[in-house]
Amino acid sequence: MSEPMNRLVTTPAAVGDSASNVASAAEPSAVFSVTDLNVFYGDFHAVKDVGVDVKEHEITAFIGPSGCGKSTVLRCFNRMNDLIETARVEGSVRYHGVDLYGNDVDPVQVRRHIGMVFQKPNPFPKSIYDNIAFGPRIAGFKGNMDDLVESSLDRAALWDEVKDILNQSAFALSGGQQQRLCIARAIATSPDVLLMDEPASALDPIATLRIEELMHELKSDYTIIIVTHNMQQAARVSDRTAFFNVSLNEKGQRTGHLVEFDETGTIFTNPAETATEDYITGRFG
Amino acid sequence: MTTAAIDLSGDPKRKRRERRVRVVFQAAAVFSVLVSAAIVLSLIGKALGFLLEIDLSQLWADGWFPRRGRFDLRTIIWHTLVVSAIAMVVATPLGLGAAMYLSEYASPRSRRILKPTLEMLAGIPSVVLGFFALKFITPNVLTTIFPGTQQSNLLAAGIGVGILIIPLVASVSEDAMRAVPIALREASYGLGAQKWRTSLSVVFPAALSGIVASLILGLSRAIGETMVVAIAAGATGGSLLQVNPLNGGQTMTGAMASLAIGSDQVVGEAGTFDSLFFVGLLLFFMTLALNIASERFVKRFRQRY
Amino acid sequence: MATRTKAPTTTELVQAAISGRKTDVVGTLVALGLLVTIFVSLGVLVTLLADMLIKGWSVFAERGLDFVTSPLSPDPAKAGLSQGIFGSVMLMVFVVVVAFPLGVGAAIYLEEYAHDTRLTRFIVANMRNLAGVPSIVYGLLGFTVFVQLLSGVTNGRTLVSGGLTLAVLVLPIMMITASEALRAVPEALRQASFGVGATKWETIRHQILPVALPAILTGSVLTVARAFGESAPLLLAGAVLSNFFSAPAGTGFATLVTEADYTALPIVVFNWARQPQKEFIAITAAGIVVLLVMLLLINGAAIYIRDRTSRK
Amino acid sequence: MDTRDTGSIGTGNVVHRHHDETRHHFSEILDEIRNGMVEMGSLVVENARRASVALVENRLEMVQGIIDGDKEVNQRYAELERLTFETLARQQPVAKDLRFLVSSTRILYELERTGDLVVNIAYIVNDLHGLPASAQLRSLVERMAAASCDLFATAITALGDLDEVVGRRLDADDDVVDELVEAFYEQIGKEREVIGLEAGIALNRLGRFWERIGDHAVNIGENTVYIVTAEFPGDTHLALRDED
Repeated sequence: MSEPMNRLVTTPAAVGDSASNVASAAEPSAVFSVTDLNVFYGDFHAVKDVGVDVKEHEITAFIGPSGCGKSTVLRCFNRMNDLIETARVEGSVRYHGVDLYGNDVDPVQVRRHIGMVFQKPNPFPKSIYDNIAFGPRIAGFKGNMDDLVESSLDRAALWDEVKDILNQSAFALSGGQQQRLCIARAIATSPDVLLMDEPASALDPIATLRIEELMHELKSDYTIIIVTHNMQQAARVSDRTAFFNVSLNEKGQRTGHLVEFDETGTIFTNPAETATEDYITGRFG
Repeated sequence: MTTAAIDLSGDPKRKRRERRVRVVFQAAAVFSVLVSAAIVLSLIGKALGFLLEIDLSQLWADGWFPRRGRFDLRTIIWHTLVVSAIAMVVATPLGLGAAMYLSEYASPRSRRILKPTLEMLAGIPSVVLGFFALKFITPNVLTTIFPGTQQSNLLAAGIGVGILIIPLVASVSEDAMRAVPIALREASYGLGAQKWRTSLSVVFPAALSGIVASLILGLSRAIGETMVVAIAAGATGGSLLQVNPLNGGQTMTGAMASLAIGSDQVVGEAGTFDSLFFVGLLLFFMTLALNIASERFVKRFRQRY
Repeated sequence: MATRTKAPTTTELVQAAISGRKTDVVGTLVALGLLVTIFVSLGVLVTLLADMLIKGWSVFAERGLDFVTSPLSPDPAKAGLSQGIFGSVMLMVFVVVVAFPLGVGAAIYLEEYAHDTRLTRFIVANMRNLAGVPSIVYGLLGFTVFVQLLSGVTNGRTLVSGGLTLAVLVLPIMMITASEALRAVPEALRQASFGVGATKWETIRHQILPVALPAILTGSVLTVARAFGESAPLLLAGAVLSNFFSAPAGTGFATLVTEADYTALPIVVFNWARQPQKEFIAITAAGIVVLLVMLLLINGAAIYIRDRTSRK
Repeated sequence: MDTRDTGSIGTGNVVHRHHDETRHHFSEILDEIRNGMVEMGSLVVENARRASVALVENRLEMVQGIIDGDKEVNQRYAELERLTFETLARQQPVAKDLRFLVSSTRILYELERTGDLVVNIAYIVNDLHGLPASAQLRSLVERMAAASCDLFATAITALGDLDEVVGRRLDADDDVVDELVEAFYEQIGKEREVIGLEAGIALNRLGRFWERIGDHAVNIGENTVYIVTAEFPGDTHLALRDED
């Protein structure tokens, strides 16, 4: 297995390195610390006063009805919202204590450390190999690319299925395989965090379960945040769940806010808020 | 109580009207097909007549002088290729650059202004560009750079044709680039790629078959473009094979136009006027092949997304 | 990696890794390069328009409306556009009357009635290819079929021949435009209409056409604009290629259309452009300005129609 | 753990190295619950055996240890019940997995009640200050307790292996316990004069407790059969769910 090229944060696998070990002991255990997050699209107040802490090596799930801002919040974690011209983010999103929206922070660099997997599998129209190699290449990876491709595919539980067809188009794969390819592609740049925006919503149930299994395996190496409209999925995979809801503001616009954030077992067996219970029991609205 | 039997046979009047309407539309479709058959037949008949009339060795004669019975295909095909190549050299970078700017860089607002303006270029009739090439590009641009430029020359015609096909190349390849799913761009940004990298390494290759289609289509248009070459390249009777694009020369369409202009007073050897149909048929098949090729590329692109 | 003695904190490591908004030189260059390409294209357009206005300005200044209302003449000081404008307008009437119903009808048949058989696919592919055939080839068709073969009907080199030639030229484009407009109508609308018991024609008339009409009309007007600027096929389809012709005074309208010689605006421009005398440069440019203004009007009409019909 | 169970609970067969299976995380949770129940059952059996020794050998000093031992059982009960409910809420189990989890809540109840019965037996040891000296009575108590404990241990084994055959057999095996209890009641009647009313009542309750432990074992067996086959043997489970 090749050396991770730009990993910053120690994982259990790398505990031998004393330097960052000592360092992390003094750090807060939260990978992300979000306070008073407000997101606007032009005049539209999309997300209001969100505060969450995301812990290392946990799977944190964001659930809630459509329009509740869960994806918007997720996209603040790697500054994908920057790509929308009218978007404006207020409040602080701290990543290992560093303000992601600080003045000298380069969003391109941020995204190299915080990987993302999207709703629909979106492989590049290139070979399987080149899909994985794209990220490392643009980041100037100098090591053995073959090894990196193999280890990334292996970690995404795809190596055995594709090792003989690495030069074929990624479109030859099934939807579930494509999504695992996208996960492998995200892993290949050695991120610390994986953001997953409804990663299984375009997949059939069995492929969905395989992705969920994969997430369980990946969480020993990565911190994972998943947005899902499927609360059963959140129930199955996550350690902590944040429930977002929509409310109408004074202008009659739909604004998302955080209702409850707790351990997933608590959220799904004994939620503190009535709104949460109504949502997860399907008595919403 | 019993239910009365339900009549499901339908209103006969309504049924007759349906049939009539269908026949009308069918007739329109059939007529359209007949037109295409008419084109091919009218070409083939006279083209064959031309081949029977002339001494076939004259197709490889010295120069294109139809009134003297010399029909050297190499001359006009070569000149056509020269003009088309120049046109592509002009249109490819400008068209693709404009397409990528509009698709990837322009804000919605500037796109709303730039795109229709570019389309205006597409609306300029080719006679206008021919005149522009003859009376502006040649005297004001080319003679300044290359003092030996003839008044009618292939280079000016090629540039004029190139300008004419910029909007076509731009609009087809912009469609192809815009059809690349946003998801692919997001995937690229999500991996930490910059905008330029995303545009060049992800969007461009993903849209490649559509871009190739746009270039083939542009080439097809360039080969078939008549008025610009007729005005700016020197469509005055005959011509010898010409290697220097700064000199005038006869292209396939230019040759056709010049025969057409003289159509009521064409005199000369046998087949002089009918050579028009032979060249037309040749042109028809060349552009047909290119259009089919372009269609293939578009189809490949469509299947993907 | 950090040394054992002075270990940087994770926060410091992260800070160092994600900061540094280096100005992206390559990115700026790429963006600039692309911007240049688009402005070169637009610059050509501006140059062209300016050149025409400059060259043709004296004609408008000296002759005014006389330039538009005078007939052709070998004398550039007297030559005018009236016959060209009349010819072009009449040609467009032919295009609209012949190509519009045929093209839209064929599109309706192919999109709504015909099953997806090999034959219909062949027809559609055919039409697409015909749309790409160089326009001068249509001139050959016009010459063979309308000027020669059907001269009993068209009287040879008349507006009828020219109009039919242009109509045939735009027919495939009309059809493709209409097909695309029909295909853009959501399938759900058809199913909803059939679902409440409407027949095919009722569905087309009441559900599909109203939705597709703005796009069909806009596309058709733009197609007409294209035909308006077309000159290559008219070279063969009988337009007069000299700088002088006239019909006897008092010739009736019907005779003008069906029997008399004709020309068209782009043909007039072409004829003038070929003249070696310097005096013709100005009237050619002025003629081009008139041609472009008329094209602008037609395109404006397309925008007007689109706005009006889609507002409903 | 490097080996991963395939599929759902109980199949027990091995073991794909990689990712040929889905939901092994879920399978791991199910295994955790099953193993937890087996361990909890083993604790109960051990405690019951200890109670039997305390009874027969008149070891009053063992009573407190038995009472304390049940605390561990109760704690396991609370943990496993919470885990079972959470799993039901989070994993959307279906088919065999659903039967297993629903049955688990019942089995956990049986285990917990059995643990309580063992504690009750320990209190009776205290109350009686040892058994009356009758060798016959003593021997019956010993055999009755042993049969009951064996039956319960078998039930736990059946559950651990999800062994339908063993689970089905428990009902018949319970007849041995019932016969011994019957004989015990008869012997109490014969020796009523010697024992006295108060001790007689205590001994009666003792018999009933061992009998109930046997019944719980049978219920566990039937639930095991239900998990595997989706049917209760002999359609008897409703009749068996009467009060202690």
